[in-house]
Amino acid sequence: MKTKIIALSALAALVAGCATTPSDEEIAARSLAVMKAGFKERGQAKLDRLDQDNLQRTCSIYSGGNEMPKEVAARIEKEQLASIRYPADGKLLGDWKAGEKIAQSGRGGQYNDNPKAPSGANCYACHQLTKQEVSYGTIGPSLFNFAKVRGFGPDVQKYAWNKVFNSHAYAACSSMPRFGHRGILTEQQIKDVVALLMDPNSPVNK
Amino acid sequence: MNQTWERAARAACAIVALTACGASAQERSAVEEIERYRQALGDGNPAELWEARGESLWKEKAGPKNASLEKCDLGLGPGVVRGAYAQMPRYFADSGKVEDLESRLVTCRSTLQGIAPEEAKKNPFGGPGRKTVNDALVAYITSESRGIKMNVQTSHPKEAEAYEVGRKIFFHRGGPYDFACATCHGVDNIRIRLQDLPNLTKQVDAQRAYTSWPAYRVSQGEVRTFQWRLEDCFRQQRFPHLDFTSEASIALTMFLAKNANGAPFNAPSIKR
Amino acid sequence: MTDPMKIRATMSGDKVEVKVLMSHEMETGQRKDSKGAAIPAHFIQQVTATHNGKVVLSAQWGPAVSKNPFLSFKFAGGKPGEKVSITWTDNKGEKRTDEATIS
Amino acid sequence: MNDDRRKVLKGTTGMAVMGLAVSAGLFKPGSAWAQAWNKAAFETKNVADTVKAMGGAGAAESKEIVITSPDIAENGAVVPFTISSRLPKTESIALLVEKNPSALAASFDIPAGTEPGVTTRVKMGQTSNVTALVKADGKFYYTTKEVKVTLGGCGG
Repeated sequence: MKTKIIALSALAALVAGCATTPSDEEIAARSLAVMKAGFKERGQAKLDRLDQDNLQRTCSIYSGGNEMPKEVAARIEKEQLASIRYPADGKLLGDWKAGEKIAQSGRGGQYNDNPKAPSGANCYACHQLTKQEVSYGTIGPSLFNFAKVRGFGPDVQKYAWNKVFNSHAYAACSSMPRFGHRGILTEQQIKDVVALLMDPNSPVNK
Repeated sequence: MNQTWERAARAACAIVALTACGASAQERSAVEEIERYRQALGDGNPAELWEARGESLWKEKAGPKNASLEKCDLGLGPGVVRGAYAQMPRYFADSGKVEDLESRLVTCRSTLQGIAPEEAKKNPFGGPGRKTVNDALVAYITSESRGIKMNVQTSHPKEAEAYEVGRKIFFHRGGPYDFACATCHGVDNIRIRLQDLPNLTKQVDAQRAYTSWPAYRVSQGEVRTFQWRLEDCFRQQRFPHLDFTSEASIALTMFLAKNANGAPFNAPSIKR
Repeated sequence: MTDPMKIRATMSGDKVEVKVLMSHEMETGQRKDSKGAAIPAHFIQQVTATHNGKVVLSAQWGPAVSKNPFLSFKFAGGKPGEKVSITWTDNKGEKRTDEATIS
Repeated sequence: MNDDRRKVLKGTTGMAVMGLAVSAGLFKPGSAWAQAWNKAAFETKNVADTVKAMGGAGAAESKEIVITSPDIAENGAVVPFTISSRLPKTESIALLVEKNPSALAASFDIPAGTEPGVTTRVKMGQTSNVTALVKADGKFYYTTKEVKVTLGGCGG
């Protein structure tokens, strides 16, 4: 309600073309209104996807050259770390072969995707993982030899799990989706992806 | 010419064969080969077929008013096509709105030809066996700005507002994957799979990217317009469906187009 | 209704370089539409290029030629101002001829 | 690899087949322009069969044929090729993609006075060997290279 009033007053000010430039908050409110009017629901993608949670809002503010204060980053990382859940059976590793398939698939979440089909993690879009796949992106770091470099022990397993579940726990406003926190991948799928990173027989560690 | 090709081919083969060799060498050769692929397609762009059809559609009488679009004002006066796209989006006093090329064409088809705006907006993008007026007109009009420097202004308050709103939309993280446009297009020198991602907040990248749309997409066999580019980006961003010629799409276009100012426009191009 | 070809014929040394773009779906017959029904094959099968009534290139194509086909070749004996004519025929019997002046 | 191919190509003689093709009017010897679309050739699944369907009796590898194309195609829907032949009396040039549903993609008859080189673009369903087949002075020759097809993009 409040947002609406600000948006309208900002609009009025802009239309009048008066000398005072609109504040950042006014522009933000106006932008959200413009977005809400400019997108239409389709398939599984409803309009509420334009609404931001705290993390999304904070990360949007501290972008485009607006540096994030250290204490904000620390707070985000603490909050996001606290959101991580672990499997009831305590096992973090699944089948790396299934993990490789998940890493290759970019399906899921788009309005033209079947919401009933499992989502992929599309790891290769951003990361190098194996020598076999030459079509990989560089948005994230190379994960080739992930466990060979860091070790195969339980601490690294947990780190890998946490990263896939909610990467913001270690890097506030990371570009990586929160695969566990947002329910993009199932628990079993995360286990499989973690196995791809951690299993000594996985091509990642060859 | 042939020698260069053969040498490069030999080098690439050797590298691909030696899977044990360093990742950077392998990756470079793949990227180089893709560059060669793109160059080979540069000569003979099927977008020319759209440009020719668009020119005919611009001059043909159509619609309930049986009129051509030759009196359409794209910002440089009625009927002036040459260079018009390099200054769009812009504010139009007759509609009282900031319009990009595609929304302006809806306005002109409605006012000059008498086609209802809803009708003019329907199915704007072509598909297998379906050719659209929008794709063809856009190919023609943009081709008439080839070689002309981008010069988008924000002197009118509504233009300035559109730019700022577009900027906000660009950095707006949302949806189940937390993506913003900036997630992929706000960082230098990154790629998704093998596709280079321009940093659209940086002038040189924004110039190179913006001035290369519209493009003939070989994967689809269609000319894709800038409205299409934005719509499909948001799909992959896991956002809802961006409405054709919505104010949001025009504001974002304003932000991206102005960031490309100073560079010669060079499209329709050809892309994978 | 078929769309015109884009034909460019330019002197390149003592030869004429011909570049042609054709507007055609080049449907393979192997694809399915969104409802799962097979899309029937529809592709250019024959292309003939003539100059002064003489065939300077003839081609037979299968459905593997890319959509909106591109073709380029060179022939001797042409002069600026003369015409090059191209004809294509597809598997549905549709036919189209366009010509360009050598420059 | 090339040795095997050669055996395959040379191992089958197709004089009888050639006779059939000629009598069926598919290819008219001596005529620059074959009147009918060579349906049989466009249904073949490999190079050896294509040669037969075109009336040849095997083909020999030749360094006088040059395939110019990228080694990696960013998209298989459009893969650009230039094929040129330095063989004397080149009569025709054909392009074959081994792993496509039908191997033969396109065939060009080269009349006297036309340069024995063509540029065109074809679809490739997957990474495959590509063969340029040239008929020169009545005999068939070929050369082969591999072209990789990659997939890219965000939505997978």
